[in-house]
Amino acid sequence: MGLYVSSTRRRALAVAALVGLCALPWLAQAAGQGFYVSFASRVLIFALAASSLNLVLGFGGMVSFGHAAFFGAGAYCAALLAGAGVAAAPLVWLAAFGAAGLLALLIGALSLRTRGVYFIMITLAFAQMAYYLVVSLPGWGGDDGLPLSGRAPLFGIDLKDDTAFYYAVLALLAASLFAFDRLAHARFGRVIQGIRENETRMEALGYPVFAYKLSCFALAGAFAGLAGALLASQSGLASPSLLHWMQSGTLLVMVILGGVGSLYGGVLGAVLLLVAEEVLVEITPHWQIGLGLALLAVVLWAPQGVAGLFARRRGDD
Amino acid sequence: MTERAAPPSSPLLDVCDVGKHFGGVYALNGATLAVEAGEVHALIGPNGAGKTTLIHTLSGALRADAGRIRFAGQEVGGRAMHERAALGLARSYQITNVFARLSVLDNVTLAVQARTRDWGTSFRFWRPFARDTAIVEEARALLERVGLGALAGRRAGNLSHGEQRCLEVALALGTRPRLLLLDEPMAGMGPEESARMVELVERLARQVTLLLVEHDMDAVFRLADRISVLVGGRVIASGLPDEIRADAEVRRAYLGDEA
Amino acid sequence: MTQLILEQALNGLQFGLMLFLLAAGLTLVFGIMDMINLAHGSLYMVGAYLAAAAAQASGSFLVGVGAAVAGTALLGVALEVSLLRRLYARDHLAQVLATFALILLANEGVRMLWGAQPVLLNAPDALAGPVEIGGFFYPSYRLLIIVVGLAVAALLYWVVARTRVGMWVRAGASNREMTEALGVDVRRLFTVVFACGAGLCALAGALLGPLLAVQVGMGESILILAFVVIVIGGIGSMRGALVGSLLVGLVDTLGRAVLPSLLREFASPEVASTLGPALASILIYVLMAAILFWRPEGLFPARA
Amino acid sequence: MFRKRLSILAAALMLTTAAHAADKVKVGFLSTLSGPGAGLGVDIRDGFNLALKHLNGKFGGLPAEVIVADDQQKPEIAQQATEKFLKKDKVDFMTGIVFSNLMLAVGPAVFDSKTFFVSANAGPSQYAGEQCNTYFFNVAWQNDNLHEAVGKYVQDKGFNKVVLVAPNYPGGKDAMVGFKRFYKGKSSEEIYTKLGQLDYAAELAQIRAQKPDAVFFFLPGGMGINFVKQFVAAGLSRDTQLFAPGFSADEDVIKAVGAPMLGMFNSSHWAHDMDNAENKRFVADFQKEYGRLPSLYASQGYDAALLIDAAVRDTKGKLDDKDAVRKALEAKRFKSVRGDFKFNVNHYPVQNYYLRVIGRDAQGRVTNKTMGTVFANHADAYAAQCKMK
Repeated sequence: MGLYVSSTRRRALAVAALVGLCALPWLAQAAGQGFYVSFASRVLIFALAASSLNLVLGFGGMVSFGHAAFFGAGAYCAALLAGAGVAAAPLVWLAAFGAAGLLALLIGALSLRTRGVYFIMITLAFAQMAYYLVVSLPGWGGDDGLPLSGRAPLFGIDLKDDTAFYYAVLALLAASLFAFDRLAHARFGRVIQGIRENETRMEALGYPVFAYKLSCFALAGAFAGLAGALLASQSGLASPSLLHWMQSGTLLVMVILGGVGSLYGGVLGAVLLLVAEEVLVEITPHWQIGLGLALLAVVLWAPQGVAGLFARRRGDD
Repeated sequence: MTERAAPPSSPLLDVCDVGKHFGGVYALNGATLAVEAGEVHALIGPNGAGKTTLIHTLSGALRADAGRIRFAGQEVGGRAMHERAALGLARSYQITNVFARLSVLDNVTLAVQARTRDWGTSFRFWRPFARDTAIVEEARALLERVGLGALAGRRAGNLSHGEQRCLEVALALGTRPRLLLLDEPMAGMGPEESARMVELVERLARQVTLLLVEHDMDAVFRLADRISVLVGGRVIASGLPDEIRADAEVRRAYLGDEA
Repeated sequence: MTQLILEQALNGLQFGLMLFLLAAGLTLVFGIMDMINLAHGSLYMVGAYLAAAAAQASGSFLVGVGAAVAGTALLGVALEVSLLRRLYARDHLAQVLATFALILLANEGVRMLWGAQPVLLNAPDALAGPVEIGGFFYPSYRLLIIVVGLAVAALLYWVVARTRVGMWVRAGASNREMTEALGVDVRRLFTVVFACGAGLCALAGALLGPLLAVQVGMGESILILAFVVIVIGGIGSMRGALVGSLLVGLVDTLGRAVLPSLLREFASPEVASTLGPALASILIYVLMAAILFWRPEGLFPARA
Repeated sequence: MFRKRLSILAAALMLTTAAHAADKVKVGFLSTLSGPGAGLGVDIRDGFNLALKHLNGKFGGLPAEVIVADDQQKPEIAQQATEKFLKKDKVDFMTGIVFSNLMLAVGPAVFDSKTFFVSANAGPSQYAGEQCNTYFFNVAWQNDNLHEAVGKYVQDKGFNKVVLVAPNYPGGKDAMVGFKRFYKGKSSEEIYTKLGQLDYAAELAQIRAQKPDAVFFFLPGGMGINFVKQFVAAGLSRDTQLFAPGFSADEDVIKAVGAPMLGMFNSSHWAHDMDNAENKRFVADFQKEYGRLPSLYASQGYDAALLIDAAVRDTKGKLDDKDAVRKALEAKRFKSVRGDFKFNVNHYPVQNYYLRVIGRDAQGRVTNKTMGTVFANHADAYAAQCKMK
């Protein structure tokens, strides 16, 4: 895997996909299936969460098994703010972004001292700690989570309308992906990819590796927090299961499925996993068998994820 | 960069009584060494003498247990590897340690980009690197200098061994160090490749102070201004090549078997 | 109070020993093959279901346990030979994805065979009541679990420390390449280790079945605890797995018991009994984070 | 602009069609069908299906379409399934939820969409009091009620050192409040466990240390099964009397635990030995159909289906006329298997509560026997706070 370069072809595909996604609510309404607008919002939110994980995992090379902690932190932040009467979506998003980022900064500062498997495990441990804390804090709803009444408006736009909310989510996802693309092509992105490739060498070249990794970790956590806040308003609930380790695992699976270190890997993985779930559920109650087999097939025959299947072989790779 | 003026007499690198042990085994046992600015200083010694450990200790990959290391008038013994590198203390690796999956050019741009004193910080999240044309130009120029100009687009892992050794040196040079620790640059090379490397090092010697660890005695005596001999974790002699060649203790401990 | 602590300590010991059965296999798989196996918990679940099915069919709990251990060990061999073997050389991400897929397959397979509702597995009637030890009553079944757990731990210790196979296993965990160079067939060794690990999982599942419930998803919650144990103990170390298990079992159980009463000194009873268990469940993660912070390789690092 | 005009047009069309009868009745049945709480959901489902069978697959003469979903006892899963029911399947009624926390999680969305929820179990205090809702009906009880009945009995029998055990969720809190409303003695300890917890070693040690006369526990489903087994295995049953609401001592638990439960007192608003024609038919057919005795959950599922059937019949299938449907539901024109009951202003039942004891019946089976009435025509404590709009 070289340094990330987004090809014109891939950019064109992304723009085409964006146009298609813009038309989706209209199509769904025309087909009398408004439900799918709400479902699509959910998919896009998970796409954002998975993409943020891809930033640490694919670009930074840090296998974080605790990303759900930041996802959940954003959700709880949104729910708490809603409870406190904050009624402006941008404020909620910003707060969730910041709070999750701060949490990631703290967890990262402690976890990034370890390497390899131990890093995987310590991030997992911190996420579990966050999970049990959230469940136990009085007034945070315990196992039931914190419900949100309604969605805060965005500059006068009522997001309670599923279509408006969908467009808000789509805009945020597109903006985030654009930011990730800039990041990957900026000096910072090159440095974290260099660290992924050869940490000691980067250190020997004079880069303060720890600081770069920590910044990347915190930034990714912040974006996951944004996704969490969106999910909380989408579903009207900040649920502790958002912080559970299975959620971290699901996000990991999305990224690996889509393509590690590919800008759209997270999006692709989230869409594939959630749509496959939705389709399989309609076909058979034992849909998990199908999903499990599909994932195994990806591991054995598409090691670069689905994005890897599309990518053309480049240069002398 | 803050550069406190060092008295003219003080060496660029001043290593004093450095010790390092692993478990109960001493790899370095009071090693003392001085590298003057501008010189090519060779470090020789039999296998297991502690040469690589010393390089690791100087670069910051390992922390010394005892002694002090001054570089450019500053105590650096407690500093992290990246801090020492930022001060101008660069190293190459004995076992090739490049970014195998990146292109040759990307390898070197990462090294050049590391020089924050010239380019500013790399905590830049938004501005595309593509606009930093000066960095890329410098990297290309550097590749020309080490003879890899034609291979800039190749994946580093696909280079031949000799080419990778050259890239290794280019990476270290990219940071424009004041002192370059070259750990066996000729390791594993054939005679032809070695000859080219010797030429490269000769050219380098005009621009940067070198501390050279090498087994190839012909190369050492051809390149070095001064030589230190490390035996059993301790520098037993330090001087001009002729003095070293004549030193009885060195002959007994080291050259004796070979010469 | 002392009696409460004593009883809780026994409970912690019982819980810790069951964790050890899971952690023992996991730590070797992890240590020798550097393989993250998220599906280890699924073997535990499958073992419990097999035990319940066999016990119901035969009417004997003992037969159930035996069938579960044998059946799951065989399943482990099949899994190792057909799939896991291909994953050793892959990175941790591929292993996470593949074994996550295995969790889904196992859960759904069990649901298809036995339904979504929990299956009942009863302890033998003879062990349904309490026994008196040291002046108080303790459930005889839990006591049996403790005895079995201790016996298995002793057996494993003997195998790993005293036998040739055990020596290979230890060597494999500390340096696989070197062990291969010495002429040990690490592939076959690993199949055996994996089968034993699966059997131990099944034993834990069968023994815990009557105390908990035999249900889909039972493996996921306990898997994380097993991971915590082996990370605390040091990946690849049998001794570490034992110490880690007992530590986690005791800290968790005693924490649950003591924290609420401690908290009651400062807060209302309701808050105390709400916060207590949750804080106690954090306790083991705090312990793990602290240990990793000061000893990043765990208490007993297996690798040199 | 265009969209808006379109939707106004659609609304106008809706109004004109409002008086037309539906051609079928869609019911979204969401319940806990997997995990430790699954036994309850399965019983409700089976009771509901038995009623549907008795009704020849029709509600009020219209073909019934029942879509079943499993909430896995998780609020977010319940929400997602509910969203699907409301927005995709566009159901006319919802029912089935077992656990109050899930009810509270999905309630707002259901009521917002003006869909009637006929609860066959969950009866949270919130929806009985200030948050009572036009669209919420409960055919079972308010959560506190069965606990109140046990509390009164324990009080009357003169126990005065009781430990209370309940899971940490709204239903569990209602249980403690309900018990203590009529029990005035010392509750030496209130233990909240994790919902879904299965190993009670720590709690039992705590109880042993307290040495109470009696333990009152509310642990529905698999939780209760494990608690009773472990309680007996720990030897605590020797000097401590166990009390429970009917939820933790019904046929599902008895079947799993067996003889150790003999002699345990519990409360219920229904029992399988109640003497009325509807109940006899229900119990007999349930056993024939599913090969086990029905539990109170099954009876509630059965009644929920009958209530929906009565409402559809009363409104002649005009389910878009929400006001008419509400009135028909409030009128409750069906015969419940528990005998008679009527709805309070908050749409919760006013009914009798009985004391049962677990013993052996004529065939030697371990089962519940009705002992007597604890409360007659008992209403919940929250109805006064309900201002139904």
